[in-house]
Amino acid sequence: MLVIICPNCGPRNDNEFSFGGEVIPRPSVDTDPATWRRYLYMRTNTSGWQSERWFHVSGCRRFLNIERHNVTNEIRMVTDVGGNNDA
Amino acid sequence: MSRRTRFSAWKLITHGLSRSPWPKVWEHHDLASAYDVVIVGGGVHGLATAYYLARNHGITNVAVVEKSYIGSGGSGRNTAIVRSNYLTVEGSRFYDRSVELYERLASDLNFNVMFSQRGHMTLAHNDSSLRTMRWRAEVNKLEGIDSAVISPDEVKRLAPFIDTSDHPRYPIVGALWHPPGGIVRHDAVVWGYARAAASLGVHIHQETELTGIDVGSGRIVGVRTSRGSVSTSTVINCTAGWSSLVSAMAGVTLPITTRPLQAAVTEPVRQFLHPVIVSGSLHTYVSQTARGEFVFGASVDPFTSYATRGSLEFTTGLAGHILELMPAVANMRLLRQWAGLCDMTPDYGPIIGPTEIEGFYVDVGWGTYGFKAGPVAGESVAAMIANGKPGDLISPFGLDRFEKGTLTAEKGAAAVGH
Amino acid sequence: MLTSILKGHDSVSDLTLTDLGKTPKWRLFGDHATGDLAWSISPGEWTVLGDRPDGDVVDLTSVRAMFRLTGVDAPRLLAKICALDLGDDVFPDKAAARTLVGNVATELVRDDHDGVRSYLILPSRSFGRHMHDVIRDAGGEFGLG
Amino acid sequence: MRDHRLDPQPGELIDRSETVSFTWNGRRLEGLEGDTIASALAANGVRVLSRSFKLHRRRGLLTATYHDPNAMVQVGDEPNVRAAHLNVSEGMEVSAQNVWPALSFDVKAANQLVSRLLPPGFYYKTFMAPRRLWPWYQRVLGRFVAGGVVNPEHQGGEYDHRFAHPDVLVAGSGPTGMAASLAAAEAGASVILVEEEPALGGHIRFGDDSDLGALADLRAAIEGQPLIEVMTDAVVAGRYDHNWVSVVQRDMAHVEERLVLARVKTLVVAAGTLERPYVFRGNDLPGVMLSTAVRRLINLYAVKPGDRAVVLTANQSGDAAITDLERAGVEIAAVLDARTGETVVEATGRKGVKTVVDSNGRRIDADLLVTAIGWTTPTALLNMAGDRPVYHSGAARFLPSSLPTNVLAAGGMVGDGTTDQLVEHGTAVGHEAAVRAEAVKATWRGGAPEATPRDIKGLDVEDHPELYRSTTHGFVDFSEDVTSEDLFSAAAEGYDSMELAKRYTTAGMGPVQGKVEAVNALAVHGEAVGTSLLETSTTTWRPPYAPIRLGTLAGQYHDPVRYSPIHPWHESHNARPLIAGQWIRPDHYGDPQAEVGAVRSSVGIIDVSPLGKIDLRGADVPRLLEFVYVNKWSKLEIGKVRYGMMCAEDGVIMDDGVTGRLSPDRYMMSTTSGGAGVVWNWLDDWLQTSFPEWDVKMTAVSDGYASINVAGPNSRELVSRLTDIDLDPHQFGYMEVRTGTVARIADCFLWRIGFTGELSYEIHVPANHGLEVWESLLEEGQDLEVRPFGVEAQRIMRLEKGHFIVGQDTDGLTQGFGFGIDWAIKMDKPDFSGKPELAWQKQRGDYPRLVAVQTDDPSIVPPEASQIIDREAGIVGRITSSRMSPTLDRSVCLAQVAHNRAAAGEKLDIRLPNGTTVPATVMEHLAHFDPEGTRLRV
Repeated sequence: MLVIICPNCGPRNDNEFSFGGEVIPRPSVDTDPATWRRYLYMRTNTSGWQSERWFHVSGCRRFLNIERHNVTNEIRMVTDVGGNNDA
Repeated sequence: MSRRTRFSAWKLITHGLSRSPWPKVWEHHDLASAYDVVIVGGGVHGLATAYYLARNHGITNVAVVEKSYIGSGGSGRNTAIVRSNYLTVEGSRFYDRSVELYERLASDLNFNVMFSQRGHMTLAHNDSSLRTMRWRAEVNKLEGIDSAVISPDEVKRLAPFIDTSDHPRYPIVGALWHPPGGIVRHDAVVWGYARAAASLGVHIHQETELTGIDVGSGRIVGVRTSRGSVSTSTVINCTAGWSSLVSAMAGVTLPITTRPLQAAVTEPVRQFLHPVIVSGSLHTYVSQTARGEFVFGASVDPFTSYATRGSLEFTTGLAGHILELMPAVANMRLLRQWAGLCDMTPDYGPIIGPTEIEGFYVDVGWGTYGFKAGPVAGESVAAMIANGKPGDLISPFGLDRFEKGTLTAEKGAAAVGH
Repeated sequence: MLTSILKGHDSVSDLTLTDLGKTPKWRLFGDHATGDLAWSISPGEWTVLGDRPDGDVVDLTSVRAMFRLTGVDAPRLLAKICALDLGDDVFPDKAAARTLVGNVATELVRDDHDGVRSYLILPSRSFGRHMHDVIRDAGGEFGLG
Repeated sequence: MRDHRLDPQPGELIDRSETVSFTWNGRRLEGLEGDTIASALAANGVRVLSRSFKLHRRRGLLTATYHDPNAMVQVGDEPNVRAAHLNVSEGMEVSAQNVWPALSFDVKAANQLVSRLLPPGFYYKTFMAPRRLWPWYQRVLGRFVAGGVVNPEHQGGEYDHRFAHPDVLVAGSGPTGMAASLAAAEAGASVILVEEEPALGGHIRFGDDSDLGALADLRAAIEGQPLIEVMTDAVVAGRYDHNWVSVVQRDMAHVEERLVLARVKTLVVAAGTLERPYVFRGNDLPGVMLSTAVRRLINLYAVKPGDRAVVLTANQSGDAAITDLERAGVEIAAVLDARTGETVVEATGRKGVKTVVDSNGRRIDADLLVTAIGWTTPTALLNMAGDRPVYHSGAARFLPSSLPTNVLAAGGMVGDGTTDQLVEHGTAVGHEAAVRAEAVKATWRGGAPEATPRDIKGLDVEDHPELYRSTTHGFVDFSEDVTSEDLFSAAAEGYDSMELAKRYTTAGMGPVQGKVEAVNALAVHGEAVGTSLLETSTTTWRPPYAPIRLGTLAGQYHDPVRYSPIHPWHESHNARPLIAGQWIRPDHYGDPQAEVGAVRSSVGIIDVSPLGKIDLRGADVPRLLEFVYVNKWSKLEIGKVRYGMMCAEDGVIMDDGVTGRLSPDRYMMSTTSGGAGVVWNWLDDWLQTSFPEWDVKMTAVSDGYASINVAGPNSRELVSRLTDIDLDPHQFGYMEVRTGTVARIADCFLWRIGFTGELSYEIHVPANHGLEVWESLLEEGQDLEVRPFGVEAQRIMRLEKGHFIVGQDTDGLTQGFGFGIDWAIKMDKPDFSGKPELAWQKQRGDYPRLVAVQTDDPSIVPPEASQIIDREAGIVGRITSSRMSPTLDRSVCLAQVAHNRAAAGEKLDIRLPNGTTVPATVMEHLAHFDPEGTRLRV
């Protein structure tokens, strides 16, 4: 069970959050199938530090940007997508 | 298979009495400067592919490069369940062939892989999951697969330890029963393929890590490893967990995220659970090995990771669910937990076939069901390499389906009902 | 609807669990709050317990069940069903959080009663019976039942 | 039988005034309060505790600890109990496992005669032909199982969990661990001190007088330190990411066992060392014991371990054992000092040690052979923390190499020392642990850590001879019956890495998990492959450190369930419960077909409280609706409701429901019961990550309203009797919403929709009053013969009406078009979720269609999921919903079929589960009943 230091709630266990994965920018809806489906399906899936989206569903219900090392599970940055980050 | 001593009861006795040593199951080789085919990953997929390349197609100038020891990845960490009762036609056909190969594997490889066809039972706890079971059963029957929906009484008869009482939270309203399903000794499958492939001339390079893939004008020209470089025109990515990273070496991006899948084993007790029991609603599957241990599995971890350390929550959640099904095992002890890495695809279907790089093939994205597919994947990939194009069994699983938007329908099963 | 009141045995140290389902509760959107007891579990949103405050308000009275858990053993009981650190330095009197209690997302408020530990537990209403069972089972060792 | 109990010993744990009687294999024996099962048996002269796994050899006490591979017994209906750990209690029924017919005479011991024919992995080499015999072979192999027996009637027992947040958790209460706990607490840290055995002290409990003195002082200090919580007979089972630590507490009053889940700021591992067995021929005979085992028996339980002993000693523990044995009146037949090169070559005897052969060829008669050849470090918790311990040849054991800052290793794990040195070292470690804990908490508070980690001076390492195997072969893994010879032959066969050899021979796979044997296995395997593996390898450990009961892991397991405020009424009226996700709902009240009849002919009411309800306010709500729904929302007038469908970005149907506009800037969105949470999160996602500037305030109020659907031709009459809202069809039309009071309850809203196909009003009343309103409706409607109906009746009616259910008639690949609402999908909207995929779907055209299907034989109801087949094309569709329609008195279905088989009048073949095929026809409308919807609009 990881500790995620929520900028709104403080240290919480990871089972209060839901995982959103890599942040992939949404292309224009007028784009071609290949581009759209890269957005839907293709992932870098790097090993190491990853910027990802989490949702504090059982806490403040805010979406968070998190930098996590997906081998050690060390977390070095957590911010609210709304930029409201005074814990 | 001339270069191999045949195993048999008689050989056991003669060797035992004479104390004469057994011949080596496989030899160590220096890394050659060139191979016709380089297979990345010394698990069941890679070794089976090597074996069928050699046996079915006479392609023996083959190297299997494994960064650790053979079977150290998913092949040695899975819960060794074999079945073919999938939802889709393509899935059922594919895995049915795998079961067929597993049934013959011991004699094919002259290595007892201990395939125990004790039956595979998927419990339904509500009407919607029972509907999905029936869907699977009906598709399976049309493919000639032994698969049917059975009543709670049948469940009780086949697995008396299961609590089929009027359970408040998870009543058992029926089950999908698949007699040919069962468990196999996973290490034995790996060793059997390795021994057979080695005896046909395949080079198995353990402790040899792939460090790069050389691509020239859109085609494979060679690979680099921790033990030196090799020139080759054909590379097959047979890894699980690291498939995105290996493909990235060739500049190929995959629709894959890597998640740990955890498993655990209890101390041995006297045999009392015969079939493999699965509960989708409880995210749990359990079987009792020939050694008497209970082997448990669950669904993949809630977030992606390349770590195989395992979590406490897996064991606490698992135990809660198991005791919902079998209250009597409360004082059995969990002995060991571990995790393997699973390459999850958006539609729960594997990715087998060519890529935009000529000579670079993938056999990846096996999610949580790669082990049971090992033999058929090896056979099919070998045929694809030999014939230059994917056969019917694997054509639905090409990488291009994601750009085309023609996903496989196993996703249907995963998303239907609750 | 949950109506039972659980009581422990007979001494001040004993736990009582009271169902306060109908007590008025309001969600106020804004950066300030009024009322008997108010807390924020998310930026710009306040839950107010008491009279209807001014401003942009949603009535949560029926949306939340509410229990009051009182007694010196309350933190020990809560520590069996809630992973939050309830220590005075981390979760002092009048502290509030939305967190998991009994595997359900719940607003949790510490509201001591003349020096005795007391917590308000506000799960979504349909989990009321579940929460009641969870608290009762966890409280067995403290004479709650 | 002779009593082997000694006179009182200074450190003994037993209470001589309290005898405890128990049975061993049915024989009644007596022990003392404080005895373990094993010490009580030893006091009664029992030497053989078990039979080994493969060869069924007699086995006796080896380590006399929890981790003794030979001391697993059955106690009552509990298998695999650790006899050297669990105390005896009055009336306990203890029996040997893995024996047939009896411990004294075991038929399978015959395996020993053919042991040469059963090399490691022998089963991989045989039983292959003929294949038809394989099932029989399997049953034979199954009988080799070594474990105890599970009683099918066993009913679990009580277990629970507790969360803890200590600043410092110390694993191990030897002098180091006790000192570390005290120092951490004195520095202001909250401490949990965990000890595997029933009492604090570790090895100094069986030390000399000065040790016992030091022990008393430390215990007293800990007693007086309020910041230290002591957990004895408890074990730190695992260390997980971010110092999440599990502790099993075994001696609980109110439960069998408790699992403590601790978020530890600094973990101090002071687990000491385990004594290692020596590998030589006969090393598993009853009577071959480790020095610490005999010292435990003598000092803690006052049991005489034998009469005539040979002692092989390489360290102080062996030397101390000699003193203890002499004090216990055991005759020392010979002392072999390994430090001068003497060693043991072989032990012989049938039922136990009789003769010991030493390296000088001497044959010495003895019934006890004590070995003290060295230690192994229980680094499991350190490995779990990411450490890769390295072999130290001077210490002849593995020592930690690199630890994260939130884990400290101390005491025997890092070196050797006198009790005083261990205390001094532990004190330094404990203080540093407290400092580091404070730093962690500072960062959690959002600040910067005040201190940076300091290194603690370790302990010196005494010289230990590297002793692993004698000149003969013996057992390496006792619980798996793996010998050094087995490891040699595995290596020769090609299983030449430790991992392969382990998996092939199963060394280390047994209940002891390698704690006792791993390092010997590594040493022997290294010998076999001719390189010192110890120098190049590390040991790996997986959690848990000690086995944990499934009951302990489960605790007071509670899977959340949800109930509607009207549920008590359903329960008291014998509703059959239906489990839908977390909800328990009324499926029906006995006769769903009659319930349908009541609705179609007069009026019925159903509890639909689980429907998701989301309160939406703010100027930009229409923009949100335009984006998440496929249809148009910009011009929804006050008082109107509209049906909407949501698709995910891949165009797959996600959820549907109606949304109504209650007032100028207040909307109420409804979702499916199962989709409520998903949709709530989905809206939050878009609002927070993509459209933060929009003015939308969202509150999930699903549980805030009890929802009652009043359906049937008489629904208007019934509702009119209870509400102040004007129900005149011209005032309150189809697909409209009104707010007002119902049954004198204010703040209700009603919308006029028709999932059942009948005139109906969905009443949403503040949940606290749901039950009253439900009962008022039944009361007021008596003359109309109003009847409650359940989910089953609703499903029949919606099927008659041709309304699909997301997740039943759709699946994980079903995109928006083809489900009868193509008209609603507005591709001219600039943007909405899933738009591109829907555009391409429309172009393709080859997507499956939802159609109404009727079997030619009206009496046949094809079970849901029956496949629709075609001789050439194979599967061309499937039945997604089917029921017998009481209204039409025939079977009705919805089906997904291939686009080229969807035309009205198309003939289909439905394959039933029983294998027969029945003909059916595609209908013109999705609705089997009232396709024009006249009943809705009255």
